[in-house]
Amino acid sequence: MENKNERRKEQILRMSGVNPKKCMRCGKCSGTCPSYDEMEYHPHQFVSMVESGDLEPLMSSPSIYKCLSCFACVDRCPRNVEPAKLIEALRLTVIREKGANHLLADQIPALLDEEMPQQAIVSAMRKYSK
Amino acid sequence: MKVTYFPGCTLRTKAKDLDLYARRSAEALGIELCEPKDWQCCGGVFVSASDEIATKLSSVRALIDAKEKEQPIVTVCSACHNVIKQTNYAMQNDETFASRVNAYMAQEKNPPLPYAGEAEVLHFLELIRDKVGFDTLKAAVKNPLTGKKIAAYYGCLLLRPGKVMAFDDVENPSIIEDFIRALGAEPVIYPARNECCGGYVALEDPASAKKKSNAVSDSAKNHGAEMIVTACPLCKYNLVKNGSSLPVVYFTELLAEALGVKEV
Amino acid sequence: MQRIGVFVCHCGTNIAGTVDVKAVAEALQYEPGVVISKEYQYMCSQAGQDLIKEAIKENNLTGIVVCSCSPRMHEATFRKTAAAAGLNPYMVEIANIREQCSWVHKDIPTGTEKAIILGKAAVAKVNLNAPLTPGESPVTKRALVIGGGIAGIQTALDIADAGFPVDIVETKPTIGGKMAQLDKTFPTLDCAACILTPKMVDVAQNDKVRIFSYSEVTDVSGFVGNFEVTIKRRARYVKEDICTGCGLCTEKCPQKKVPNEFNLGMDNRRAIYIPFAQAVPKVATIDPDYCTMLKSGKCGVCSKVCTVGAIDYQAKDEYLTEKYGAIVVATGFNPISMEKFDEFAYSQSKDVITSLELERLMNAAGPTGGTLLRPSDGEHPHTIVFVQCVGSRCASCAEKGKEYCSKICCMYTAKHAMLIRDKYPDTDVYVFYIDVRTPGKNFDEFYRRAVEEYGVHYIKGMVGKVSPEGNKLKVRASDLIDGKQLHIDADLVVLAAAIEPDKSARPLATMLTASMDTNDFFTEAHPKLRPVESPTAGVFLSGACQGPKDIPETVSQAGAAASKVIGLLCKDKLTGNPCVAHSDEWMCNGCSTCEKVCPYGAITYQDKEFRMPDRTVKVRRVASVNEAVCQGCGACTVACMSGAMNLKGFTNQQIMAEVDAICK
Amino acid sequence: MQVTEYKPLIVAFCCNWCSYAGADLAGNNRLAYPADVKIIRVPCSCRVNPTFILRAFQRGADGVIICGCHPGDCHYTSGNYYTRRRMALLFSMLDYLGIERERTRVEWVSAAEGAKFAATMNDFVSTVAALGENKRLEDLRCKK
Repeated sequence: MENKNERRKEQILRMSGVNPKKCMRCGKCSGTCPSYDEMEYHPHQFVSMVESGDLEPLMSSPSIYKCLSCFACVDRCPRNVEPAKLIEALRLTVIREKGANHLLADQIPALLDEEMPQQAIVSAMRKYSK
Repeated sequence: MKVTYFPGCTLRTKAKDLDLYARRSAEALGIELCEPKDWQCCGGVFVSASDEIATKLSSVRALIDAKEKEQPIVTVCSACHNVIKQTNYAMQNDETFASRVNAYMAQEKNPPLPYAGEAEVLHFLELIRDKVGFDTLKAAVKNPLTGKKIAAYYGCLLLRPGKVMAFDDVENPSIIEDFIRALGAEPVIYPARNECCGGYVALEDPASAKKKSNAVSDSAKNHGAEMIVTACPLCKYNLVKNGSSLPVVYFTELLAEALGVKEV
Repeated sequence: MQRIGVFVCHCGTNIAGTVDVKAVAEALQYEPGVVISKEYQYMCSQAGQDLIKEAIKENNLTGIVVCSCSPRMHEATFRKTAAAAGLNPYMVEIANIREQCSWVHKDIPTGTEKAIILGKAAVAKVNLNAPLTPGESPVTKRALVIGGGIAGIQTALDIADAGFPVDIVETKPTIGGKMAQLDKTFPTLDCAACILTPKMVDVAQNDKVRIFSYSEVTDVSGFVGNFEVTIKRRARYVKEDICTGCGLCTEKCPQKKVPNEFNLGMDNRRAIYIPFAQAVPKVATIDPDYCTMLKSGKCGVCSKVCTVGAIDYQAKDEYLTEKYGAIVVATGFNPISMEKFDEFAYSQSKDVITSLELERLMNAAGPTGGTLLRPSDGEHPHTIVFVQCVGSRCASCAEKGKEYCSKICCMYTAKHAMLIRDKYPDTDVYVFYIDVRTPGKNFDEFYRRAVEEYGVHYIKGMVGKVSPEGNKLKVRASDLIDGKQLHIDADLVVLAAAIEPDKSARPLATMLTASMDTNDFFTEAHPKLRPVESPTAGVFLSGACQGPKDIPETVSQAGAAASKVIGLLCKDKLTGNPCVAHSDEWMCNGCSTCEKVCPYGAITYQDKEFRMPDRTVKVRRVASVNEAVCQGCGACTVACMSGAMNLKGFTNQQIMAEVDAICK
Repeated sequence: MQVTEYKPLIVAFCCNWCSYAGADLAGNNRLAYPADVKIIRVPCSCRVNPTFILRAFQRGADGVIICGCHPGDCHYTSGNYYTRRRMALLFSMLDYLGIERERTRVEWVSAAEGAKFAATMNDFVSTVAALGENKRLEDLRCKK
């Protein structure tokens, strides 16, 4: 179990290219995050929890779907840690591992309206499905 | 001037205006837009994980097309621009990624030469700023939009990640403001112009998206703007759907109007 | 052929325990050049040294090898012994058979065998030794201090106090530096001007000190004890010796719209100005970028109102060249530009200011007369947010800001917060911090007072974005302890900008051949043991040019630099290290490679005439080493392609001989 | 023919300010390393001319190690950077000549790293010993 978690952490770090050890715990990512209030775990917690191998709570939290991928935390981080890439890597890990597509194609029509651009649908499929 | 023009899927459907006015304006400015043959959707979002290959191949194909024609590749949609530019950056800077992509490309029917990010990726606004020049644009304006107070809405995709996009100052950009000035209107600077509209969660969490969109349109309104201009169909959709009190238009529409080519 | 004596030390049992010293002495006896070989209990003792001295005299020795402890231990001792017996001290070589032999090996055969080899290597080397005499150079008994802030002022005063003349070169029209702009100082809260200006007056009145204000160093040549420095005195268009500093011209000048740099552009001054009331020298200066008379020849008001005729529109820059024995760099610091941190909206709102700007806004002589008012509308701010570490502690790959901690911000922010809460108790003050760093006497107590007695809200977290909305600054920040995102409507946001070395430091370092780190701070000769000396002999460091520092640290470093200067200037002559590089001019081809690798700028080139075998004269460019500057690292000897460059005391031949002896 | 245990011959160039002092400290702390290592003191690692190393190999040395101050700590500010670059070139040439890459080494040892000095030497000696005698450049005419 331990080993699986370690491997998973390594995989997440490799995919994202993030080195959480660079973080100096300033919290600027969470200070800047527009989705802070929607999240259970916040960007700075993603960084420190991945670093300590505490992946399960993050992977089962809806927080991973609340990130807007706006990259404000990436640009404003004074240590170049790139929390958004870490969150994305966690989300992909969940989707890939569990085969659990967060969004299924047949769910989409119900969510659509006349005006919604393709972009939203395509990117949602990309972000939330395998 | 000839450029490779990547319209993107949204411009063919919901954002036909964005495309149409871009074409008319380009013609008025003496730019020939050459569409790559059989281009495919960029995917709408750049998946930052470095082991995601397949989703980025369509961008690479478009980039290779531009490289072969020795033209810059130009987009008007913020999302397409973001995806193509980030893909190009990864091709330049991530060797492992690039070699895997090239291995895929070698399987194509007429395999191209290995690609290493040689093409120049420009947003239509950058094309105007860097290749045409705002002074030239100003001189070409037939119907100056005098007196209009316009808020530029950058959103995320044009600017971030700043190191990759290298579009403008991430926190204090000026390109769209300069564009607005060149068209004879008055830009309104407001702090939410580089904040996210929540576009990517429009499906997932409409309430969250509404909150973000309203913050943007309210900020623009509070600073005295009469309309919001954007380059992104998703931003426009979000702002309008969530009840922006200001009209939201594409920059190409303003451009076509000022150049006198909106109605033909 | 040398006549060499070998002296093997037992060092009690330290060596003799694992090395058969008798066998070593015997083995070395038959080495080339060796005429006598002895062993003794303790060579470093008086009796041992006497034994060496006698042997030198009796056998007319020309060189000796001592097989003993590390040369780092007793090389100096045995050199003195040799000198006392009339032998050149550089004819001594040590074979390290204790630290690098007997102490690290266990059995006697191994230890003895190695000791013999080490002894043979030393003998082989000494066979090629030549007597060396350290060079001497005179010392010019005058010091130059570059920079007239508190660091420069203190250094100059201390040097002058010891009786040596000092010149201060300051680029601004007045000395005083950053400290003159400060309001109060931590942790005592005395007023900065009250403790600085008396020192400025002292320095002005000291007849040992000359102040070249509005001037800069443009060229440095020479070396320790003998620097020649060119100083550019910029034209101030006011005769410094005549102007009385009455200030009439500064009131009458019609050009009123010049941003006042002393108040960081928050108000305006005239084109002719005196930076502040206590300026030293207290004379006016005309700003040529704004003066209508200088630009278009139309005006002349200042000249008309000046009662002593001090105005001179025809003035030109002047250059003067002076000789100095020592140079002190005290070029100080500046806050970094906030351009790359516009998430804090510094360029978008006048009410987002830096801490230095806040100092001026709180200072009685500042643009608001000491009342804290918002720059945008002159209103009293009720909610103030301080942001710490703006541009400090940034990862280098983030490509903005500085990697280091700027050190002074935690304390001055506590001071600001405290002063504001004291003067305006109706104000809410928030400080967003990553860490509060308060190492220093009474520093943490000071910070705790800000929290406990003055009720400053310290929040662990960082501000993510400042949005100017209406007349408020919407601050979005994280509170990491409470685990929430805060939204504060602030009236004023104060950024603790990182500090960086002054821009003049880099070109100055090049002129001085003094080394700098990647952040453009001057490097000290040794980070612990020689903190106020530059690795370049005769160049000393004072204040923030070496690294971020507060005032007490700056003053103590300034005093330390002064004492080093005094120690140097007290000497009539400087003795150098004789183990320096030397170029064989017949072999040198003047390629400049050695000059490029020399970290000290000790190598120069000159055209020399060579008398050829066929009696013709050939002129060739050849390298020449300044022995007073060379530190003897040997980088040039390896870089030299023609093999002309060699290092005395460690010649190619000597080291080769050691290699051969070891590999026999 | 008598068979003796193979003892490699190692020449170590140590800079005066850091590594030589580090070697002294190893001695002070009685940290043993093989007597096969013979140290030559140089003012700075940048004083080591590549010809010294070639000479050592020619004379039968089995391994040569150059020790200097850690990057950034050079007493002469930049000497060890020169060493690093020069030795990289020399080592690639030696490689070309067929001298095993493991026979040469550059190590940074500070004056405080007695233990590191001893450990480095132990490791280097066993590495070189494993390679056996160096015959590629040895010139018997140099042996007296």
